[in-house]
Amino acid sequence: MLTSKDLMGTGLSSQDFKQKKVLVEKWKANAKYGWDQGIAIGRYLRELKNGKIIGVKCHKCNRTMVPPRIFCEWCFKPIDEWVYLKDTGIVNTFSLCYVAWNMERLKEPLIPAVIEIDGASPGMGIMHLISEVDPKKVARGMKVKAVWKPENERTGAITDIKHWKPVK
Amino acid sequence: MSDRIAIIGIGATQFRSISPDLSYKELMFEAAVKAYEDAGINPRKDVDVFVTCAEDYIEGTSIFDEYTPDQLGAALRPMHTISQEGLTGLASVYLQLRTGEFGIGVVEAHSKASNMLTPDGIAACALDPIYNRPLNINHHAIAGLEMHRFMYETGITEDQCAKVVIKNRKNALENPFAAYGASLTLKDVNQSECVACPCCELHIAQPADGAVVIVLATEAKAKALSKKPIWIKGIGWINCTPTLESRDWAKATYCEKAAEMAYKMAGIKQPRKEIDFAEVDDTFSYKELQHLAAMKLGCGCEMGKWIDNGVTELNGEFPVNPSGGSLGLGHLYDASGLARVYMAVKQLRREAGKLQVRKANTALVQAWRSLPTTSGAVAILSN
Amino acid sequence: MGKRVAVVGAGMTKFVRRAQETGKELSWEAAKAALDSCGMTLDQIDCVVLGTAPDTFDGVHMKGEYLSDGAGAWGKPYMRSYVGGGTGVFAPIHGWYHLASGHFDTCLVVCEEKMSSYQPHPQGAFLTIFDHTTERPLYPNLLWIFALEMNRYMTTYGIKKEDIARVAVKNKKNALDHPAAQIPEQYTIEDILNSEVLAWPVQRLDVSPVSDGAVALVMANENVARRVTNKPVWVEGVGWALDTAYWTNRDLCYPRYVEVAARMAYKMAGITDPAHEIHVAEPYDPFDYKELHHMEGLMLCGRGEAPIITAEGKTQRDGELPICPSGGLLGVGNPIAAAGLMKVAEIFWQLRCEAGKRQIARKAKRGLAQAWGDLMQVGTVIVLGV
Amino acid sequence: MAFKTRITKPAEAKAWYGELPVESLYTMGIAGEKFFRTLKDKGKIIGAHCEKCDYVYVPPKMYCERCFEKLDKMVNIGLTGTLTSFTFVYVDVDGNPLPKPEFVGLINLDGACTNLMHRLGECEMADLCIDMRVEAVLKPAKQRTGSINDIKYFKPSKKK
Repeated sequence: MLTSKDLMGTGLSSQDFKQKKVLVEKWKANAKYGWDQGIAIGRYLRELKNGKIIGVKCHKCNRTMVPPRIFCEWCFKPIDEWVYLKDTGIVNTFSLCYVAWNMERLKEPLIPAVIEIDGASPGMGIMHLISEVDPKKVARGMKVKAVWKPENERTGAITDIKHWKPVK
Repeated sequence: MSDRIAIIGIGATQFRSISPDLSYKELMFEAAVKAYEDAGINPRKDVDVFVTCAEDYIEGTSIFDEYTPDQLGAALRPMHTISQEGLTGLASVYLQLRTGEFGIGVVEAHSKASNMLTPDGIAACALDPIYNRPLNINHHAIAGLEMHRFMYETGITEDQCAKVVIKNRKNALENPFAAYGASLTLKDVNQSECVACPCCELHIAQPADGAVVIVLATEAKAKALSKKPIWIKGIGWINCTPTLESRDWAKATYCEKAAEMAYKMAGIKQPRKEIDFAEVDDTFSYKELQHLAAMKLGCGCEMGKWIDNGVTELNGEFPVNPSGGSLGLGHLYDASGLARVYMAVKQLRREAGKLQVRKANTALVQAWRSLPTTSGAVAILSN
Repeated sequence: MGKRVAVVGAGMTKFVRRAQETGKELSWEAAKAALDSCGMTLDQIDCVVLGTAPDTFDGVHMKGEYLSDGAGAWGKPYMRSYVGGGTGVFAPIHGWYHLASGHFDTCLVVCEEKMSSYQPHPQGAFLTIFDHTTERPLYPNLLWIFALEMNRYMTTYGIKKEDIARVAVKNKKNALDHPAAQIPEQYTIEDILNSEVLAWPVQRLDVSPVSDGAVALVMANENVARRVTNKPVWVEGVGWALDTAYWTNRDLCYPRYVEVAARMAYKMAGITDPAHEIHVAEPYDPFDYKELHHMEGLMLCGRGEAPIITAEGKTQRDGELPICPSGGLLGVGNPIAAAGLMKVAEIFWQLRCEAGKRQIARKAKRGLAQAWGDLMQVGTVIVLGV
Repeated sequence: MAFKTRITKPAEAKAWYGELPVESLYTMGIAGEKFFRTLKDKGKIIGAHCEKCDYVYVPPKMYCERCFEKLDKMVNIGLTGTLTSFTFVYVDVDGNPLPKPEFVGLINLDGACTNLMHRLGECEMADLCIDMRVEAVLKPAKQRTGSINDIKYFKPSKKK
């Protein structure tokens, strides 16, 4: 039987570190990458630069998918077709997030969402941010539209879409 | 329990110093498609278990496991990652099939080495963070220290190590998969830029991109599906200590113990006589000799004589790395072991073309996880 | 299913916010405790498997190699398996196939996590679990996907936050009886609902803490198991499944990967009616709604019904189907991989009636532990029985 | 069939750039805390002795990796030892060329069963040979922080 007296494990408080009660070593990793975009994501980003969202279609299962991939993961075969999608969609699910990625507190919430893209098969969404909206009014099923960066600021990145905003 | 396990399909991309036209997913997909076609199977229906071998820092993604299933046909199927050498991944599929619960298993490993912009900075993160890393010494120092001690204890010379490089890169000239085929002289190798003396640039396998997929099956499945099953007669995998302080510095003990395990399983008592050729780790020139010695193919100094006398040449009595090894193919990180399996299977099936060795019935395949580890695996394959 | 395999020993460290021990030392403490618990020594161990989640937490590349000596792998066959958060329950599955293959008699299974090394806050490590090209540029954090999934789950089935908060209350209270627990506490539903909003609908007390800790099991084949203990706990079934990485293409309201994994394990165990044939369960509860979500995936109740049986008190320690009697990740703490293995250890103790104050009221002959991981993607399930 | 079409224009073969942002704070651990405290405060190197295996670990471990017994018996190790191996490294930790090579050695400290990797100093390339005697040069007490770098380097011992 597990009893507290046999348990090992030495807990420290943040004070122990601040007051230098324990010795420490630090390291910042030098870990940089240039990930090859490849055929599918390369095209996706090039099209984003053009202000378009592109997906792919598998004729076997008849799914239109986004983000694009060169294979259909369910049929395990190459995809058959590139398909331009609309830059509108509906909110599949969302959150009102008050902390940044590094846990810093935010005053105004970020609104991450899974957005089902019009023109893709039902349920085919991408993760992005919603803005220009009263956070209280965001709801599942809400219709949204991409707000693009000006053409000359687009770089071929998911952030070429600044965010999504509601359409009435 | 199922007794014998065979390799029934192999697939690999070519190995190249860069592969900018394909994402890692696409690279994996290419190798997988080839392997499944080779095995004559549909992964969505026929494969019971999948394993991929990957490390987060090498991929640049935490929990890289997430991104592995789709391109292998493994979505919503039993699949897991082994953060280990590809050959150890092969062992993991081998064990799964041996339980008798599964019929066909797949192991994948790949390298997008070129996507690491700071490979040395990344390798530094593998060193102990309190005893070694704060010294701020390049990790190749470990190879320099080991090579020096190995030469000191065995009497092996720098020239003999250089001859390993010459042999392997020459073999690679005939291998369409290889990235680093070359015709080199002793002078070329010995006068290449010094990295960590006595280990100079050409003594070190240069990185390459590529993916390898291997399909394994139980005996019943293998006999039904394959005309040329290659049997896994023995397999062993061992870790020694990860701490630089308490490891061996001349001997590859991990390799010795893994070989003992594999030999025991395969019933091999006289490896030199019972094995026809070997594909062994040569991520550093001296490692080929050190590993051969560890696997009881002869003592260290004897391995020096072997290389002098051409015993391990393609047409020698005991060909070693006829594929070109990592020095010739390129260093594929954790895919290295599976690349060697791929090349050994080609030999055992007599499909190795110009690289075909005369006698190819039993192969020895060995892998090491490279710096700074003492972790490796050994497999005995037979046709 | 291959050779019969049993769990014969278990041990763990305390779960703490910041451990002084290195990851190696934590691993050793747990492994040593597990060996001691069944009177075994390292030379009786044939092979070692290790589970640990992202290397970025400990800040060591090839963390499996780094931890190996602490896990008892010196000179032994050793593998590190990795399925993100699902790793903790996968590790004993990994051990199972080592032994069921007939190649080994004994296996030491060790799971470790030292999240506190990551600066300034361990949550930051989760940025890099997202796709580097299509998602990371948006600077997502881990809470996003949980919040997105929780919201989808709630809106699909019309579940209220107070129904979910009951899980946090129950588990944190259960943990009061766990000697290794990091944040046991007696809360009310209102406390949970009034806690700081992090990423609505996720609030501070819906979430398990970050922790350092390690857990280990000793597993053995039938011959050895019967020799070293008169109370072996048998592995009756195992299952695992990894769903597509394209998580935004899936409906997050239901964890189908858990169902696939559970079906595999149930088939192996000969279970046809899990709600009645499983007597105690430790589904993965890094967030309170996850326990409910996973109960449904495990088919311990119908879809959308987990909040109902929770409200009825069936999942309490004295209920018909005790869920997370350990206190779970919400109460004991969440050193990722170690937390999953803690759940397996809890089922081991429960089935041997060695859980002390945590011992459930009903007689249990069969229990289950489950973990989840990656991008809402992995299900790992182990069914144990006596 | 793997691909129906591939990239055919070099300009379309692009990479996306990023990093793993990992900043870590490592505790020294139970054994490490003792080792570094002793090094910092007393200028001494200690090891851990496993009586069962008769093996001395330097730096100490909390446990014996061979037999798994707890090691709490610390032993004092001198500052002198023998050079097991050495190398000259021409690149820095990130792989950039160094203006002059760094001398790195493996030191078997007297009384230890293990080899410590550290820098070598106060010597020329030609001075070094395997099995030669070396000794640790510590930083002055005030500059020591409790780090492996509290040992500045090892230097060849003067011949007697």
